[in-house]
Amino acid sequence: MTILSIRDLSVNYATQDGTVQAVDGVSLDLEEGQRLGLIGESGCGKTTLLKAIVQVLPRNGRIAGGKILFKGMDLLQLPAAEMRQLRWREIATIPQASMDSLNPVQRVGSQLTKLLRVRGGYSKKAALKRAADLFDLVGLDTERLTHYPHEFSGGMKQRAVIAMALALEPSLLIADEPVTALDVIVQHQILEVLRELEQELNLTVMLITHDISVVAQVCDSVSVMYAGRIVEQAAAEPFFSSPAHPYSLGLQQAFPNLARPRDVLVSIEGYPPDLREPPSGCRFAERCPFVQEACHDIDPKLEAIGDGRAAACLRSNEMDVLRVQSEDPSLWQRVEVAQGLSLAEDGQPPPKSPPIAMKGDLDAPLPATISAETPPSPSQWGEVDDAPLLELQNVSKRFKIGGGLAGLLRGDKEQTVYAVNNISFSLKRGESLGLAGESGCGKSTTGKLLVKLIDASDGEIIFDGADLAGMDDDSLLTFRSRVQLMFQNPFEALNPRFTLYRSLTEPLIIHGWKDENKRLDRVIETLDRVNLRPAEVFLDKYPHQLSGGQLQRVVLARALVLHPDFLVADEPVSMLDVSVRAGILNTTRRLARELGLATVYISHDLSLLQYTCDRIAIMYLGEIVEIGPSDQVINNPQHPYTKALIAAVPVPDPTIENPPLRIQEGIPRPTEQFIGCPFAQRCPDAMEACLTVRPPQITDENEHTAQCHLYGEHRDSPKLERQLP
Amino acid sequence: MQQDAMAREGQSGKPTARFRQGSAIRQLWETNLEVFQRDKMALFGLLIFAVFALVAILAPQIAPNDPLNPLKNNNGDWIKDAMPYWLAEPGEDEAEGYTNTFLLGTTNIGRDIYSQLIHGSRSALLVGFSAAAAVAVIGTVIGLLAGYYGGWVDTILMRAADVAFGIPFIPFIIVISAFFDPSIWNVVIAMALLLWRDTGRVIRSQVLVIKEQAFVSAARVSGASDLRIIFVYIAPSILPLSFLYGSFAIAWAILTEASVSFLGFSDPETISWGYMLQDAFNSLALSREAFYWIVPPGLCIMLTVMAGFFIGRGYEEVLFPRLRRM
Amino acid sequence: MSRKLARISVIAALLALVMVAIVPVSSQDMGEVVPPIIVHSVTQAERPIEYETTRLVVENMRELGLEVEHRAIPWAQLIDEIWYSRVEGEGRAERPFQMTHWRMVGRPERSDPDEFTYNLFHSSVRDGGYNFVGYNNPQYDALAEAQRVEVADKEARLDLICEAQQVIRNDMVNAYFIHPLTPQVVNTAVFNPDSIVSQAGIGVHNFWTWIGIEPTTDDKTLITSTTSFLNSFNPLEIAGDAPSRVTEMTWDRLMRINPIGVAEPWAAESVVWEDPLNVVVTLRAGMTWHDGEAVQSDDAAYSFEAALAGTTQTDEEGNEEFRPEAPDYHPFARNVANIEIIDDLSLRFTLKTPSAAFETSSLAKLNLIPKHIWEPIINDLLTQDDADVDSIQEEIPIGSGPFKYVAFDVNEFVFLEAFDDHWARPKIDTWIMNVLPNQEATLGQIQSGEMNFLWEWPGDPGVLQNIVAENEHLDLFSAISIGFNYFAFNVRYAPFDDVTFRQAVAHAIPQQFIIDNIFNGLAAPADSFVSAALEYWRQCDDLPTYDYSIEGARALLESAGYSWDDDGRLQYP
Amino acid sequence: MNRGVVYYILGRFLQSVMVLWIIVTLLFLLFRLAPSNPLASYIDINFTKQQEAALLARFGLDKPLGEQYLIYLLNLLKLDLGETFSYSGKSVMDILRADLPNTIYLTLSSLLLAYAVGVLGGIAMAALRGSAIERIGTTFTLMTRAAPQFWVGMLLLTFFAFQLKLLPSSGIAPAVVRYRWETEWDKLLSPVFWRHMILPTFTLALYLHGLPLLLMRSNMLEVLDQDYVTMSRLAGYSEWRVMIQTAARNAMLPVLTALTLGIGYSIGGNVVIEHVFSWPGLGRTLVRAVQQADYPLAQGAFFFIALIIVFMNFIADILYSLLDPRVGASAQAQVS
Repeated sequence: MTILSIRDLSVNYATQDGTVQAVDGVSLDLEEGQRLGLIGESGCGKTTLLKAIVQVLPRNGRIAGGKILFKGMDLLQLPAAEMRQLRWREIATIPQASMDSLNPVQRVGSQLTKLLRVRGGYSKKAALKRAADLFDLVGLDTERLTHYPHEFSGGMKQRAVIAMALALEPSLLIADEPVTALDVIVQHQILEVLRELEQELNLTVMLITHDISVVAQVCDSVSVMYAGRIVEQAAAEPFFSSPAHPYSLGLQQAFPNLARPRDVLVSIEGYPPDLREPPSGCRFAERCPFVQEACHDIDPKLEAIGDGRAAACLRSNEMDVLRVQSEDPSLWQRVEVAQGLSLAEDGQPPPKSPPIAMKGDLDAPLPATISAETPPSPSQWGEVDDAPLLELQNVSKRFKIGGGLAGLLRGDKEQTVYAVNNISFSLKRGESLGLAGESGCGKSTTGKLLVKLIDASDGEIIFDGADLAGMDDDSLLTFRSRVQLMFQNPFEALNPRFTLYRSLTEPLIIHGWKDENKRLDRVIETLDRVNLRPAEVFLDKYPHQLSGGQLQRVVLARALVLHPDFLVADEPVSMLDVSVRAGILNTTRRLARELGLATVYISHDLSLLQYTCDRIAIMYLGEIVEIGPSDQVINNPQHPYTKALIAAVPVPDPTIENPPLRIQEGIPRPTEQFIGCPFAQRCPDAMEACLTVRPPQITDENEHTAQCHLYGEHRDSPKLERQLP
Repeated sequence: MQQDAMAREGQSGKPTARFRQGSAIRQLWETNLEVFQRDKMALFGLLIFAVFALVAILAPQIAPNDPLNPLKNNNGDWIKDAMPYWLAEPGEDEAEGYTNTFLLGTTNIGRDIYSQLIHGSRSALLVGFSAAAAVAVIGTVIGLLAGYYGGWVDTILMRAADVAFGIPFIPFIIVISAFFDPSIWNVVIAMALLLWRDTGRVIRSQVLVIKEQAFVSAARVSGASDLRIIFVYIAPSILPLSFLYGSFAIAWAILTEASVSFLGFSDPETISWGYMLQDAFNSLALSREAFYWIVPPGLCIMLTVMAGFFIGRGYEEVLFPRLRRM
Repeated sequence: MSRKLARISVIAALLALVMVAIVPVSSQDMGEVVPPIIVHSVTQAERPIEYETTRLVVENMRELGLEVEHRAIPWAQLIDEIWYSRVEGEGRAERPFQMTHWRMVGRPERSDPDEFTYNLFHSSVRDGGYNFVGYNNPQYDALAEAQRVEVADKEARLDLICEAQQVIRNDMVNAYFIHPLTPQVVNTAVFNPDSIVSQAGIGVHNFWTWIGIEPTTDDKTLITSTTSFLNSFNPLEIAGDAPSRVTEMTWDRLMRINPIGVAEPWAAESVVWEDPLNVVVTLRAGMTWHDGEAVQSDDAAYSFEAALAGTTQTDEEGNEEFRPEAPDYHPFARNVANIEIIDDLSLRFTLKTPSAAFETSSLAKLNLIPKHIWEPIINDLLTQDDADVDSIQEEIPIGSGPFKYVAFDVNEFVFLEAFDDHWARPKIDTWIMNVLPNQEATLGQIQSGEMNFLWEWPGDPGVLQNIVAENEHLDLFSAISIGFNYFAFNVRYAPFDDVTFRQAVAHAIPQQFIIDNIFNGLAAPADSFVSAALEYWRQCDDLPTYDYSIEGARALLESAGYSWDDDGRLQYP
Repeated sequence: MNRGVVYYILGRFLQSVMVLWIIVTLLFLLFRLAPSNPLASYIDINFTKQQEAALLARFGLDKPLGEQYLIYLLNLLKLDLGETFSYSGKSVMDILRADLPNTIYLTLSSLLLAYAVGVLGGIAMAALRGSAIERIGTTFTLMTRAAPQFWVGMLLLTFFAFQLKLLPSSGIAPAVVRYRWETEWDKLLSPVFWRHMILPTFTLALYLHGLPLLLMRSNMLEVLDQDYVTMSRLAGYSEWRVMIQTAARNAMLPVLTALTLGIGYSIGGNVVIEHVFSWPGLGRTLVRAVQQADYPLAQGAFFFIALIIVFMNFIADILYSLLDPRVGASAQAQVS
């Protein structure tokens, strides 16, 4: 029977500058036992929908119309008190970013028991018992009941929240981005838990996420939301095999897929329409590669298109054809168009980006060398030699935390953190290397070391023959002009008080470009390179006026404006919506190729690295446990940790079952030096030797190195007994 | 071809004239504007200050009488304890041999309270603003240094702040004032010596945050010097904070000056509202029920102090928008 | 602030001078401009009256073409800049003081003119003593010494005193302006007004009132207050005004100054002069100390011996120096050469030199102290070289006076009870003095009845008059005081070393105006250090007067050769 | 209580001691710089240079500075603050021992009142945000914060004491009552004392409640849109529970730290309030000691006031560390 059925629900937010129709006439049904995945990029209204259902909308939000029927009763008519009773008894919700959903000053256990006693009417004893059971259920140690949230790792918190959500045996569970911002392995395990619980408790689940691969893992049906509307509804299988809406198409094409890697990912450029005055026509038309004149006028309704599927697209009947076309990435490629382009001095609105012009841009010839009047930059782009541009030899970085007088007074005891532990690798011009690993594995620290934001404690980093350690001011300045860093969070990476022009000229000013005009030329040239055109439109903007994708391009531009020959990209797209990620990656990749730029990508997402990098290095507790050519590392992983990582990556395809993940949770804090293998504690195939002997580095013919005993002389040392999840 | 065209267009004329640098100062200015546009109360506060400032500047012109010299009647005697003309019984003044034109009456030795009130605004604003400036500047510099350089610089400065927090404020000023010749500047000095602590701490923590932000590392990666980073990247973002604490400091300064003068540690030659209250208190205005003497100075102090608060809160609302909830 | 201003103006003045010097077209013969003068007074917060007076006078002095700064500082600091800054170089302040508002309070022992006559102006007390103005006049010294020894003939002494007053008045050493009429408010609803005694030059808050005042209700408690601390209750220390009120009640004296200002036997039954150097004192029979011990002649003797006790030390320069253990009382006993105990109740004092003031300023001054308590203390003190009686405070002091201590808290209050075994037991049972610096509070309490005898009033007298007018249960008593407020000139240095100049300044003091406007009439004009209250000692032919007149002052200056420059600044002859 | 917290408290204690030491040192220097003569209050007709020298010796003012400093520290450890200049035979401690309790009673009672009202009021304001009540309430609070305390005190005094004659105008009790008090307990048990305490306490609290109230309000507003609050809403707790149990508890923490400031200002305020109500406390003694140039006394009073502040700060810190489990966990720094 239908548990939840929403009938053209509309929700508005009143803001200083107009009413935002966050949710606009959404209808959907949820059958008992169904597991619905609600997909959509940020700002598409999925979270609002959730808040509307449980009626915890912020003050400025109000439900403009529609019904929400839960087990037959209309929640909107329900008095507040009864509604409250319903929450978590009937409808349990796992809020977004449940990292911070636990009261920091209360023991997790008592939060759980309080919930049980206040809302569930349990007795003290019963509550305690139940709490313990729940912790078991979600795979948490019962002694953790007495711990405070800050003593939990991200994954544990998430489990705890799930436990609380299930405490009152609800019939409907709505999870909002349950695994975002978690490490792959944890992510995988949480999804496991969810899956099991679904089976055990026969839950009805509505899972809200931007990550179709998560949906592929957990859900049996899918709804795609775009700009406050539902644009496609389908069962999982057909949806993934044959999406029926251009947006869905785009999403799938945009997703890197370890199982079936593609050479070019598509990016749905542009950004959702302004929901304060939504376009009269199809809301996706702006970004749709198959857009027709009609799309701009006619607003397509969500219509059934056979076998229980529905889509809101004028051309849904020609879908099969379009699906084939959509395989060509260049179709999706287009120039970034500035928001409110009317600011441009010509006052003409931008051309609605005719496809032809765009195709041209993709492989538009770029100036091979820099025009004569620009001062000779230390490197000449394009030239490629085999001498390693960058070389690391046994580099280590240790931090002391706490200690010292201040520390003593603050009450911290001193500790040493071995962030990076004796790593070595080298990088040629034009080569790209990926650093992967769970958070805390030291990859970002390595990044900082490479650009000399911090200095190594041991070992030497040689850049183009010069040691980073002993650099005088001049050579340091030169170094600064040749090595650049691209940041994770584009919203922080630019000075909010500077116009883009200022941000982009800063490096030039610092490096002594006196001539204003030359600087301007360089800036414009660079903006062109990163597909921000026409550049002039962007120069006057402040960061907050741009979309995340555009910002990240600006960040890239700033990195390139000095024509560096080495670029470190730290999680370049993790903060961006899937739809635009590929755009950034493609541009970076293209430029790297064209400019012979050596690149280091830092990311927790293997599929992404596989897509962008020639080689991949896997880091664990500050050490490189495996390094080699991408395809080798991905398809023929040697180190157990690598295997685990790969196994954990969700595949955006319900048909492909992930291999079982045989690994313990929880990274030990990198505050101790290991005699043996740092991974031994968690390793599924750990042997006695692993605890006592440092593992050897085994390299095969195609320079694929793994640091593991399984392949060294200790390969026969007895296995440790240890049960695995 | 296309972008070449644009490049050429870029060179023609004065390109930079067309592209705003978004300089720190201008940003600052805009923030300040924003404060007063967004928050009517802050604007009100500014207005109050403006009015008092005007009064202070024009004091000699506005004030009908000399604030210090007692007024004399026809017999040359002092016009003591005259009620405000709107309170006094008519005819009384003729009997006493003067015409009562005193808006707020006279003191027990015949000084014109209204004129004193007007002149009082001078020292109030003088103390208020100079102290505020001192506090804000010192606090900001210390906060910047401690926050940006960290390490022992930080340790030392912050311990100093702890000490400053341990020193009782008003008593300290009393001692200072007693040791040096009584003067409103003692208050300013003492405040400069102690009150930087609040500003310093907050600014430090703010610097710590900003310093970690990517755009700062970006600047460093592209080779910006420490000074450049401090002044071009960090300072502009925290200056509004200094204003915030500055405007609170104005309030504190005025209040403190009042308290200190009230305790009789101020220079009797410079009229201040606190001094007036002290005078009233010691001349037993309370028993005289001379509210026309007691109330006005208090109100003026309250008003100016509130003005400081309003402006401060205005900055808070802009700087910490989460408070912007009404 | 004001100081800064002064400095700036000085510099300005100097610059101006230079200009004038350079420009040949300068005025007539030019003496040097009288340099800026600083006039001291306490702050307004401490004593509004004194501050306002000084302010007024400074205003007037400016009329004379003088550059004058009014420097108002707390009493403690004033002591420094006046008392300890008399002479160039030795001062604690940058330079010696020039002119200051000062005041002498009335104390019973001052009912004899001797103390003021001698201590204020005798050259021997110029460096350390009360003659801080530095008056040095051999002729006057002679007078002062003479009146001291003129015991027998009161008439003759009167002549001497009068002459002394004449000299001082002529030399205008101190510009006297008023004797305050110390105002006191009594709650006549609880006390019989007729039982209140007014003592010449002291007022109604005196010993005689304390023992004589009749409560009209069952609550026989007198509650008064003081604005100053009750620093200590020590029979061998003069701690201050308020404490001395208390000590005089709790420790008896051989003689006491009676309401008309003459010493009469008190604890002594009789005081008989055998000759100018020998006097026999006989104690009343049956007196006891508060602890029950009998009061005997050896106690009386010891009271003087204690005051005389001391050690002789030699300082680094090697000169001998006698250090009394009771520095405050030593001077009053100094003149005693020998004490002879005749029997349990009688003893004989032998003096070094004849002294007219011996009865008033010794017999009526020194407290009788119980030997059995103080002998050990003094002996102990004699062994220590850096402590004197000032460091002693008994838990519950023991005296033989009509009141005895019950409890006290130096910061807060003193609580006395009538001593039932005293031959002149007071009519009230309890005598309480609260420390109440806050005048508003004082007024509040006297009106509400929390306090029923207000004796100390530093504030605006006008207020008291209003209060009394409003509450019919309150009556205002006031008596002209022995004490006086005046302006003291440092006669050591220019310009105050010139009599004419001093006289001119005296002319610039609007005596009557001050009395009318600042004291609300509660003051009498003063023209001498001997108060009109001491009628006998004022039977002299008129002293020179200095009426308030700026013109007069200017004329006087002009006649003495002073001149004014183009900017109207006074110049030396 | 985890080890972190123990470390934390230990550290805090060390810090407090250090701060105190520095303050004490500054105090010493400050009073040695005093322009006017320490013996001013000893003025006497027949004083001679030798006697002055003797006095200087008696107060140890003749020794070299360093030696004086050491003696000073040692004595301080024995809580021996020397002799006063203006009360013969009284040691500074004698005087202050009487004042200290009074000041503490006044401070504590007013702080408690202020923070009780402030916190509750803050919650209310946050709950009522946007309403007219809130606007009026906050404005009123701002006014009480902006008005000079002594002025408010004066007005209250005239009204309640002089006009209505409801409450006593000054002091802690008439001597008739007080001379019977043997111990502190007698004082605390005497209703008269409490009646005298009402006005000053109220005045002080009126001024002090502003800080916690405004702070609590803004913290609540901040906390209210934290995820864990949303969570407890989602969990279907009643609004009251959400407000009080979840939000308020978290919002309280910063208010606690503000207590630090609160105390600072309160003690500072005491000076003035004690002056207005002639409350026999440290503040009043300090003012009068300074006026009388009784430096040992002033120094002592100042020292005790500072001592109270530092101590209270220490307490506040500990309270904080006990209420917020995260404190002391800072040792577990995050690395990425």
